[in-house]
Amino acid sequence: MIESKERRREIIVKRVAQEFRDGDVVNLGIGLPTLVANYLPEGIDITLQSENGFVGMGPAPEPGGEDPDLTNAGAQPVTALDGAAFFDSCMSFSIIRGGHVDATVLGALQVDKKGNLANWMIPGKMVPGMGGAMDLVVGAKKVILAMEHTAKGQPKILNECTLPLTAKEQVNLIVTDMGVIEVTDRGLVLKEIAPDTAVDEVVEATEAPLIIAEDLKVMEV
Amino acid sequence: MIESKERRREIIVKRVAQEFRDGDVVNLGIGLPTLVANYLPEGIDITLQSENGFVGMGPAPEPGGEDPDLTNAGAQPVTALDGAAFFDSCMSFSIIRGGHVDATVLGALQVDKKGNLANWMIPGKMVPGMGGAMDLVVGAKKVILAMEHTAKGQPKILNECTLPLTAKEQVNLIVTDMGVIEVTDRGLVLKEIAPDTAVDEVVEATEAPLIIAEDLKVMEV
Amino acid sequence: MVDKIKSVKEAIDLVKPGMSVMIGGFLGVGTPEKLIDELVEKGIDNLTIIGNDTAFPDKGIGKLIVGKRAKKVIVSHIGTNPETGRQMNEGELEVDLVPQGTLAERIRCAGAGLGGFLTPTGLGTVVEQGKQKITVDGQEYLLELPLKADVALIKGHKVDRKGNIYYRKTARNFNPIMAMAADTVIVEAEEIVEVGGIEANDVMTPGLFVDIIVSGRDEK
Amino acid sequence: MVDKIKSVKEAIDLVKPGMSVMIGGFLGVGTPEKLIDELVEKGIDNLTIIGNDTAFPDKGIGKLIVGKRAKKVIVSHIGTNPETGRQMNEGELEVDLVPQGTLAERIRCAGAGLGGFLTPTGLGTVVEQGKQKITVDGQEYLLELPLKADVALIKGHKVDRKGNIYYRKTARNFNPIMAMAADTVIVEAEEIVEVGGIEANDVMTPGLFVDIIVSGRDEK
Repeated sequence: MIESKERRREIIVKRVAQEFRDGDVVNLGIGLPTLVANYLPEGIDITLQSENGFVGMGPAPEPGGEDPDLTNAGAQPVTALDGAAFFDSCMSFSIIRGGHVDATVLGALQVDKKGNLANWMIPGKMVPGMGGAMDLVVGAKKVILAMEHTAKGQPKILNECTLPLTAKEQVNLIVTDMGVIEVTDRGLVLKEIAPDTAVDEVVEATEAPLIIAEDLKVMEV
Repeated sequence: MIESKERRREIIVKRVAQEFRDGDVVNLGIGLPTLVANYLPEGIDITLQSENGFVGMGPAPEPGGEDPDLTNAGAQPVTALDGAAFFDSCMSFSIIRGGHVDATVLGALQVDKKGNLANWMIPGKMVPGMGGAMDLVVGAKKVILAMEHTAKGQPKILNECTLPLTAKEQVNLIVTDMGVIEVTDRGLVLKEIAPDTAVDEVVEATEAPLIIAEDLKVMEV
Repeated sequence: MVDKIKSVKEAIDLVKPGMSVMIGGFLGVGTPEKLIDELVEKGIDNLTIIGNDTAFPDKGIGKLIVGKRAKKVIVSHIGTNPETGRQMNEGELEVDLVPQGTLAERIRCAGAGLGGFLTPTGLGTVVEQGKQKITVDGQEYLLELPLKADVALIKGHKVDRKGNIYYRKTARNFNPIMAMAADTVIVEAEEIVEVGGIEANDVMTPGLFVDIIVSGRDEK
Repeated sequence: MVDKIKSVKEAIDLVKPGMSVMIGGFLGVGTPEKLIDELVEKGIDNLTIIGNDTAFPDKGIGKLIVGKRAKKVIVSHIGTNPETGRQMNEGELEVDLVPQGTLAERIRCAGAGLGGFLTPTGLGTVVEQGKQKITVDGQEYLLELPLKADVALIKGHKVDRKGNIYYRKTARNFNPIMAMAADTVIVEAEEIVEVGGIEANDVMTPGLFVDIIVSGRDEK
C-alpha cells in the first residue's frame, strides 16, 4: 500500500494512459480521469471526445484566452486542437451510444464482481443526476474505472453494489492505486499489482473475490 | 367537362396554388404538382422543400448554369433561392415526418372515400418504389392530391382503393379538373366545381358517393 | 416575407404560466440569457423546464430555479446548482432525471415525428421504472418516448431574417434539436444578419423551424 | 497520426463478395463513382447494396446493377433504372423497398446505437408486413429496426487527412448517416485538404467515423 495520496493518484492515471492505441477516441470523466491525457505514452495520439459537443479537445487555454463558447463538459474553458469537430448533443450521444468511442474513463462510488457500476447518486445525500454517465458506460467499447481502491478504508469493489446502479455489467477494467483488475465471465481477475504492494493487501481491501492471474505483473508506473 | 387537356391541367394547378398561406413550407411531387409553383397568387410566398435535402428550391437554372450537386428529387438541375438551407436525408425526413411541412401535393392512381391513397405501384406492371411518398403523405400537415378526375374515362376516386396503398386515411383535399373535394368524417364533400361542368357529370365520373356542399362554388381558375 | 423579428418582451409574452419550456444550453453555455431574464422578471411561473441541466444559481436555467419559476424540471444533471437540490428535497420542485443521451434523443424523436425509440441506456437502473421493455433479437431495450414542449428558447450565433441559424462551438449542444420539438420556437441571436448572410450549405437549423427572432445584443 | 489515405484499389480490396455495402447518393448525386467503377471492374459480386435508389443504368449504383454485382438491394426507389426492375422480375435480384424516411432513420438508428424506432409511416400498407406493431397513448406505430452494413462507400466534397468531411449542396443526402452505420467507412474526396482545412465548426461528419480516404480526382 502506497502512502502518498499524490503518488496513488499518479499510479492510477499513468496506468490508465497505457490502455490506449494510437488513434483511439476517448471520453474522460471530470476529475481524476481528466488527468490521464497528461500521461500518454510516446507515439500514442488519442482524440478526446467531450459530450457537450466536440471531438479534438485540447488543454485549458492560456489565461485571457478563454472562449465562453468553448468549454468541456464541466463548463471549464478548454481549447480545440487542429482537426477538431463540433456537433450538437444528439450527434454527440450518437457517437457515444453508437459504439464510436473506443474507451471511457470514469470514477466510481462502487463496482461489483459482475461489472455493475454505481457512480451517480447516494440516496438522501447526493443526487446530482447521471448526466451522460449512463450513456457512456453502456455505449463505449471499453469502460475503464479510474478509482482509489478504497474509500475511507472501506472497500469499493464489492460483491454487489448497494447504491443505485449507473449501468449493469458494463465495466471492463478497474485501475486502482493497488492494481489492475479485469472483469471477466469467471469473475474479477487481478492482472497487475502496484509496486510495493502485497497480494494479501489487495485481497484484504477488496470485498469481491479476486482471481489472481497466474502471470501477475507489477504495474509499470 | 373541359375538353382541352392543357386547360384541364391548368385548372388543377391554378386551384391547388390557392391553398397556401404566406410562408408555408410545401413539398411538390414530380410532374403536375411541380407546376403549382408557377401559379401562386400575388403576395403568397411559399418555401419549397425538396426531399433530397434542402428548402428554398428555386426554378431550373439558365442553360449552362447547371450544378451537378444541386438537383431536385427527380435529379433535374434546379437553383437555390436566398435563404435556402441544405441538409442530409435524415434531417430532410425529420422535417417531413415531424409535421414541419405545411402541405404536400402529389398525384394519385386511386383515392377512396376514406382518404386512402394509392400512388406507388401497380402489381405486375409498375413497381418503382415508394420513394418518399409514404413519409410525405403521413407526415405533412395537409395532403393535397392534384390529379385528373378520371383515367381513360374510368373513375380514380373510388369506394375503396384496389391498388396497394401509399397511406391510410391521410388525404385531406382532392383537386381535379372537375372540382375540389374535401375528405371529411362524413365522406367526400364536393366543395367546388370546375367552370362549365355539371354536378351530374362529376357524380358520374366518381365511384365514391359525393356529398354536394350546400354552398357549392365554382372554382376560380 | 413573414417578419419574425420581435422584441424580447413581445417574444416572452407568448410564454404563459404552466407551459412546458425547452431551454438550450449546457451548464449555461449556449443559453439565451436575455429571454431567461425576461421570464424571471415577468414572473411567469409553474413552468415545466426541459434542459440539459439547471446550470448555476446565477446563470442560465439556474436563474429560473432561484427565481422559483419552475414546478418541474426534466434534465440530466442538477449537481452544479445547490438550489435545485434544496427545492427538490423540500418538495417544492419535481425533478425528473433523464440520461443525457436519452434526453437528447427524446427531444429529436418528437421533432422527427417518431413515436419512440429503443435504447439499452438505463437498463437495470432506476431509469427503467415505469417503462415498457422490448426485446429485439434477444437483446432487451427500454422504450423511450418523445419529449416536446409548448415553447423552445434557444440561442444562435448568427441568425438570418428567415430564421436560419448558425451556432458556434460548444454553444450548439441542445439548441438544434429543441428547435425541432416545440410548438413555438424563439431564438435569441448574437447577431441578426440579412438573408444570404449565412451560406445555405452551412445553415445548422433551417429557418422553417423558427417562429420568432430576438436580438441578444444590449442595444435593442 | 494514423494515415487514412489509400488508393481506390487498396480501398476496394476491403470489399469482399457477399458483403453488405451502403452507398451514398440520391439518383447518383453525391455518389462515389470511382469506388463504384472499381467494384464493377474487380468483379466483386453477391453484394447486398443499401442506398436510396438504383440511379440510372450508367450512373452511380445503377452501374453495379447493370454489372450484376448485387444479389439484393435495399432502397426506396428503382423506377429510374429499368434494369433493376427487369432483374427483379426475372428473379435475379431481390429488391427490398423501404420508405425513404424510414430508410434514412433506420441507418441513423444503427449508427446511433438504438435498437429501433416507432413510426406511423407504412401503417395500413404492405410495408407493415412482418413488423411488430406497438401502441403508445392510443396511437399505433410500426417498430422499424436498425440497418447497418459491412462497408459504406460515401462521397465528400472536402475531406481532411483526419477524415473530417464537408459535403456540398444536395450531394450530402445519405452520406453523413451512412458514415455512422458501417464497420468500414470509405470516403471518396473531391478534394483532400490538410488538417485544419475545414473549420472545426463546419465539419459535417467527424473524422472518427472514417477509416479510409481516397481521392476522387483523376490524377491519382
